[in-house]
Amino acid sequence: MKYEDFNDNETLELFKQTGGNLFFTTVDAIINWGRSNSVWPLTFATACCGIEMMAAGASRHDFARFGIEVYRASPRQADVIVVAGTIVNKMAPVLKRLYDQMPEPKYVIAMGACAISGGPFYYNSYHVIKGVENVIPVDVYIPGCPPRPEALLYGVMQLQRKIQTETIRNPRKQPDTFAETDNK
Amino acid sequence: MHTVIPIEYFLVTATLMFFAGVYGFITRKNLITILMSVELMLNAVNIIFIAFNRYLYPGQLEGHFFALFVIAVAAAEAAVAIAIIINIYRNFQSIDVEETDKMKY
Amino acid sequence: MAFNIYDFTSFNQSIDKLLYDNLPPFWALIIEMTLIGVAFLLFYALVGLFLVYAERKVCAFIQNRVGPNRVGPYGIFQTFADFIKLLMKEIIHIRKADQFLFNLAPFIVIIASFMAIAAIPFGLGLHAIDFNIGVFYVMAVSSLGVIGILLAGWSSNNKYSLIGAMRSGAQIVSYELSVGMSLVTIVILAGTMQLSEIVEAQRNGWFIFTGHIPAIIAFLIFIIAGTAETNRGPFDLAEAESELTAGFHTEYSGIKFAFFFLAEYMNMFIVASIAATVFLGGWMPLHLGPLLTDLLGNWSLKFNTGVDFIPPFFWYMGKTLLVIFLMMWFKWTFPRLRIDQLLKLEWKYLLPINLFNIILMALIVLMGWHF
Amino acid sequence: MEEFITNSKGKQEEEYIVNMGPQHPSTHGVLRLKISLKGETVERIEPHCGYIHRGIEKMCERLTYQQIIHLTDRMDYLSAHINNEAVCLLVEDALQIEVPERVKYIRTILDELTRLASHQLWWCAFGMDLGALTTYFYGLRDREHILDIFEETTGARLLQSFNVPGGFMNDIHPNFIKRVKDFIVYFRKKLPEYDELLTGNVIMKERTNDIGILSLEDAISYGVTGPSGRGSGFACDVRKHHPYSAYDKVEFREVLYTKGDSFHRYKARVEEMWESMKIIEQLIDNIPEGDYAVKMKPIIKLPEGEYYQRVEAARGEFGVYVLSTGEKYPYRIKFRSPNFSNLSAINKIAAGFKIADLVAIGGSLDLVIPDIDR
Amino acid sequence: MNAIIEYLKELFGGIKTLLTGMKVTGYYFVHPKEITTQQYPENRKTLKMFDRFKGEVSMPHDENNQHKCTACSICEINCPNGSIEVISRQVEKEDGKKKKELDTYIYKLSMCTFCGICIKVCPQDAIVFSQGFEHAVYNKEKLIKTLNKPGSSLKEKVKE
Amino acid sequence: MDYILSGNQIMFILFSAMIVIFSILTVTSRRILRAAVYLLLVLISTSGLYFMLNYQFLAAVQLTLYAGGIVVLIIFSVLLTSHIDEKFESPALLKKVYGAIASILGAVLVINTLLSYTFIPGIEPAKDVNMNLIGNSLISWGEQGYALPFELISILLLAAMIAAIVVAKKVKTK
Amino acid sequence: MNSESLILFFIVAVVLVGGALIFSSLVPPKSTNPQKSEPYECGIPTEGKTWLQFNVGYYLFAILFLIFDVETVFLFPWATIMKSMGIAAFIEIIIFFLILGLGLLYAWKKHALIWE
Amino acid sequence: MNNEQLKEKILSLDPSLNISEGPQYLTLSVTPEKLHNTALLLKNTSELSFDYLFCLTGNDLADACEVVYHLESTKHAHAIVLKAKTANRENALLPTVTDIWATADFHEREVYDLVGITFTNHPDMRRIFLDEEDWVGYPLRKDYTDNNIVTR
Ligand code: SF4
Ligand code: SF4
Ligand code: SF4
Repeated sequence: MKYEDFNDNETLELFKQTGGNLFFTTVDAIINWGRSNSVWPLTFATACCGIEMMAAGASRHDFARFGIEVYRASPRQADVIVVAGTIVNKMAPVLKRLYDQMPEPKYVIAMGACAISGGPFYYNSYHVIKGVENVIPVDVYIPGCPPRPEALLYGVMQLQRKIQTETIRNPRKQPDTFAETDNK
Repeated sequence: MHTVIPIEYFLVTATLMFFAGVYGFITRKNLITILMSVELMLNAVNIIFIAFNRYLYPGQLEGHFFALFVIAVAAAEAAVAIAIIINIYRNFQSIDVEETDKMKY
Repeated sequence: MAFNIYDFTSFNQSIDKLLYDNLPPFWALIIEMTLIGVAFLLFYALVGLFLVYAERKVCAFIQNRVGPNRVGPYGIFQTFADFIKLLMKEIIHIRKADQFLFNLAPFIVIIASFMAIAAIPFGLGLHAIDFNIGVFYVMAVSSLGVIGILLAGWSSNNKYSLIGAMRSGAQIVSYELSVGMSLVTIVILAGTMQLSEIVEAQRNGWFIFTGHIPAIIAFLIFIIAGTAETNRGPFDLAEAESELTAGFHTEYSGIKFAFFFLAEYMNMFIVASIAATVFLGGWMPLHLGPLLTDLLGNWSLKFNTGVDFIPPFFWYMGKTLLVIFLMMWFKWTFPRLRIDQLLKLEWKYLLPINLFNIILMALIVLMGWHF
Repeated sequence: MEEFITNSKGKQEEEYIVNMGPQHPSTHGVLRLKISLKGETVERIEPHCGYIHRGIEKMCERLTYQQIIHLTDRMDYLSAHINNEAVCLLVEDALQIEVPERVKYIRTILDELTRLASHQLWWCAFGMDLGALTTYFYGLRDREHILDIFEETTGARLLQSFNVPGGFMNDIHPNFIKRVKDFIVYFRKKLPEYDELLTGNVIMKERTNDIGILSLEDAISYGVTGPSGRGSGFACDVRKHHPYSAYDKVEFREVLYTKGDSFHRYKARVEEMWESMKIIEQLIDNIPEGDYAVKMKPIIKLPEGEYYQRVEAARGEFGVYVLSTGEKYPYRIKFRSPNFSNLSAINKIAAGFKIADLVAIGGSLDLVIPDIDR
Repeated sequence: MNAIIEYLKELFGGIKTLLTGMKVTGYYFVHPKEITTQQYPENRKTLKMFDRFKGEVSMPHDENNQHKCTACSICEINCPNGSIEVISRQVEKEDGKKKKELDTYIYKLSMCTFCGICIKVCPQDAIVFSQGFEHAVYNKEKLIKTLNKPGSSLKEKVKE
Repeated sequence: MDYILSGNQIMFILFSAMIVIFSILTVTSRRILRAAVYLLLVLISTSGLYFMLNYQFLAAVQLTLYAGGIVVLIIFSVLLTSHIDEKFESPALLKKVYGAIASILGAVLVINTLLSYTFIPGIEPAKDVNMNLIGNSLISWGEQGYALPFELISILLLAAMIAAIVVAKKVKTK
Repeated sequence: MNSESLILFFIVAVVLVGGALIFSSLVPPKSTNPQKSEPYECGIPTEGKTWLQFNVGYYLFAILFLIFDVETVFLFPWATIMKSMGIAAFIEIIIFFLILGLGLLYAWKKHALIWE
Repeated sequence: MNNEQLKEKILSLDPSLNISEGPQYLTLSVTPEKLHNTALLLKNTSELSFDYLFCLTGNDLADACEVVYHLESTKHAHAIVLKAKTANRENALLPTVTDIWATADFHEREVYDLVGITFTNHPDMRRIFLDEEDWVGYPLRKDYTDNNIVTR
């Protein structure tokens, strides 16, 4: 897909930094190539969005084309946590722990309205976390309820673009919106 | 280019190994570790068999076969020993020699 | 055949000569060995990466999808990307884990499979070591891998790992018997354990044909037991995802996990190459037997000379990949066995059948009923 | 909870406790099962729910009946359409509105399609639980065809929110009938493959036969409904016993098995797929012409009183209880979710079996966690 | 003897079922035509959603940059989870009457559940579902959209 | 002696060093599983020695049975009986001293004797220990034949198996 | 070149595997937090000991394995000469098998082969 | 049995019961003290045999709490609603029916969790959804407030 076809290029430009010397940029390019083409997700699905995540892995849409079909059940081996579904108060510490137990570099995709903002449960619900970025930092937001599998694939491509802006010397750029909260 | 290594070297190695086994046998309290010490001693003996066979009677195979059967016997011994150890463990929740001494039925 | 263009023996000897002529023997040896070692390691890594890729593609096709296709043409660089990523991934140190054993475990697993590969003949004269106990050596060395798994499970101080390790321990040791015994069956027929001689003995017919019934039974048992020994589906209880998350390597991250991953595929490769060598004639081309020659006459002769021009290495690889494909096919078709079924299969079916099969083979050899 | 049990020798013996979930591939969501193990045998299972408790019932007290529908979707998202229908039927009943025949027919067809899609997904998930990874792809492959039908008509694949009190949001798409027919033809070809791949497989049989037996009495007492209950011989099909929509106009068999083990629960579901296809075939050619909805007042107020509506969702009996005070919001709404009751039996079923069996049992119960937690 | 026959029967029966399974998977392996994968980013040109597909709520504007929304807020009231915020302003008409007019129509894509109620209840049919689904962004702020274009105005001859 | 060691010598030094170091570690390590792993390394090095002496079959047997069999069994039983956090308390000083004295004394004595004795290397041509030879000896009777022990082994194994099953199955703690 | 090459293989493997490990523990980014080094258990803090309760099945199979392993080891030399030795070897192995078959039968009858 | 016969039958068993007819089901209201006995009666009388409790709802009425049991008989295919009101709202107590219908176990825990009715003799009276340790209040009560809630 071409650069112009993506949305939110403005934020991407923010991620990009002026490269260092030639050696490092080449090394970076290789590493980023590896990382971006092999983002293994954690099997983590809480609700309806998880079903669409499953559908994205199935024959019709085939997640595997991007090399990300290797769902790992253990956070130790996963690269990305796709938060597919609602996160509630009781689940938040668990999610945080899972995220904490992942090795660096790690990424988070917030899939679906619930993960982004609480979605249908934003108002009047006493138990729903209003957006996972209150718990863990999010790299890519995919709106939808649930997002179609293609939307998820698109989100993954966005993540790949983001990974490609990394450098080894300054590996992680948190989104500004991230704020550490106490899981409550 | 195959320098011959004097037989004594083998024997010394085996001796050290053997007495390491003896030390373990004396000092250890855990049954499994005692078994391990025994295996060490058996193994040391095997080395000596082999070394003698190779150096002193290269035309014969006695040492070789002896070692072979020792290994087989060691395996059988280990199997039964472990069975007993586990059984002890199941009854006493411990495989410490001293503790098992105390805990008679 | 008087002269074989694909004979690597002379090639090896010339390198040997070159080195020994120009260097003191000790250094020549060291250099030679290091060369071989590094070459094998490269081969090992490449085969591993290729197998991972192949597995993904095979399962994709079985499952009506295309599989990785965006990294390089047809996605062939996919596993390289994975490798780079895993290499650049943080290694997590588990507190309360036994660090020494935790780090040792992947070594044991990798080394066991790496040492085994040294004895495998890839072609005429293309092997690092040719023991007169070849088959047995491979079995012996690969039997060490299980220790790595047990250590990994125990030392990571995790419940799932421990259960996974215990399971795969029981499984691997059990199936090792079947592997050994089905090899014994063929050794009876071959009368030797040296892998090169075994291959040579199949010049006029692969053992699976010459040994007919018992050989075929042995082959099947070997494949089943080999699959089980490598912890692959349907015998992947150790890492049974739906029960134990990731089994014994739950706590391993980054490159350490990659080693387990790689070792699994390499073990598969070893099993497949042993199967190819022992049952399917190693690097020997497929020749039509006398029966068919009578039937087809001239054509079969032409066929026989024709296939001789395919390099032995390709024959060997082709057969190995065939067996590997078979194992992948198993994995992607069958549900996983439960631990008691698994052990029942081994102890109540495979082992007795195997013992019986050995007698049968001995009888056939005794009576000269083999081809 | 007591962490220690005392063994016969009077020694303190620690129970070996393993958590399965919340993040675990085989609980199909965020259910947490706390398992006490002895060896590898499950001694006791303590389900811990609430990891996705979203408080839907409370939220519904601040929503109008039209708005509630979009939340019912999100409980058992695999039978979203059926859940919607329950609320709609309740409102229509309470207001005594007779919906057009066309609506009834289409609702029934969509119900059965939903059921098919849900069972397909269950099938692939069940296969995955057992370790047969390919089932996952075959099941979802076929499911995509149903999702296409849904998407064309309702605009969404999973959570359609297509029902409104009195009918539908839209009329069916002109292609609908043809697509459904094509699908039935297609799926009649593919369903036998499911049997070949999994049902007949000796490993699968060994792993499910006589595993996790739920007796008929227990099934009734625990209220285990749906195919899970029918695997134990509990005749609980709401479609048969309390027909709604167009179910009284179709011939179908209530699939009943007797043994109540995992295999029979499995068989009940697979059989139900055949029955669903039969139902659709009977209806698809006879959809009457007419309106796709009756006109409703923009603000729906239920008369004071209590209402209850039962429907047969893909996993069992789904019930809606409404206590209305005559406002436009319900005073209290309670969803009787099939999974909640089905889960309650898990300790009864699975205790005494192996961990691996627990996975098979969980798979055969086909739990959808957000439906449990609501 | 019976036991042995039983044993063999079990063995071969089991093997047969296994082969049946392998037949199915083997069939698909050698029939790449059965592959149903749609290669998403590559097929973007040809990929067409169903016409009822609920991608996002959008407000069509005509060539004069005019929309049909009268800022009546019915959609806002009916939206079950408050994804819509209609901000209106009072403007003075030529005839001196004060009239409500749409100022900003805020649509929170990050919260919308695509239930379609807003579109159904809108008396003016001012909003529709559009087909786009490629919404993934890095920054959550980008998901809060203003649907009326800058400088747009109410279309004349709306049905009152 | 040449400065460059021959391959043989390097191997010997390596293996024997490993044997000695790891045997001592085996009996002194305070973590049981580590002790088992050290034992494994000892056994592997021993098999290396056999390889070096060209007793390849024996070396492989050592690997299969000792390293791959007995050690696996030991590890199994360790896994079943002890916990990862468990460490032995180091043995009582007295015991340690006794043990050390006894073994060091013994070792010195034996080594002393060994070194003072001159071994006369055999002069017969070394047999090439190949499988045929081993096989032949294993099933032939009489001189150089080991058929009897071969069969006896089977009886021993039978006995061991029955013993193991009886012992393991006997007591069922209720 | 046999035995020496073995040890070199060994060394090459150790060096390269170790090298990769060292590289990978130095270069990639790191982060620390208190949760990270805790054991993973589906996102719930572990309770109790991480130590499996005793299961007779495992070691019983291990013991049986060891005994049959010895048998396999002795089968190999026999198998190599079976072809050349003929009937004598055959008879001997029949006896060998009968004795061991007895053992297997015993185990079978004692239900030692059943997993519990 | 239809509702008429059902009513007669139940009254013949225990004339003191209070039965009213709702639009769908007969409604049987009992006091907390009588709840357990009535439930046993309904389950064990062979003509009634209400063996299937298909719904159990806890309601927070303004002055008291109420539990609604929806019962059905799988044998006779008739259904009935059983209702029990607690004495007060602050200390809402009801006897459990877990021993009669096993499904009540979870349902009663849910009611306890969300509405705050304690069931006496229940084998395992803990919160089922919300955090056992640190959740205060019963969300389905009408006066429940929580600063987590964003109201519209
Ligand atoms: S965003 Fe929608 S589809 Fe996704 S989990 Fe939430 S409610 Fe379900
Ligand atoms: S589609 Fe539904 S949720 Fe989305 S804005 Fe419209 S009414 Fe609100
Ligand atoms: S979009 Fe329609 S309903 Fe909403 S404010 Fe505008 S005119 Fe009113």
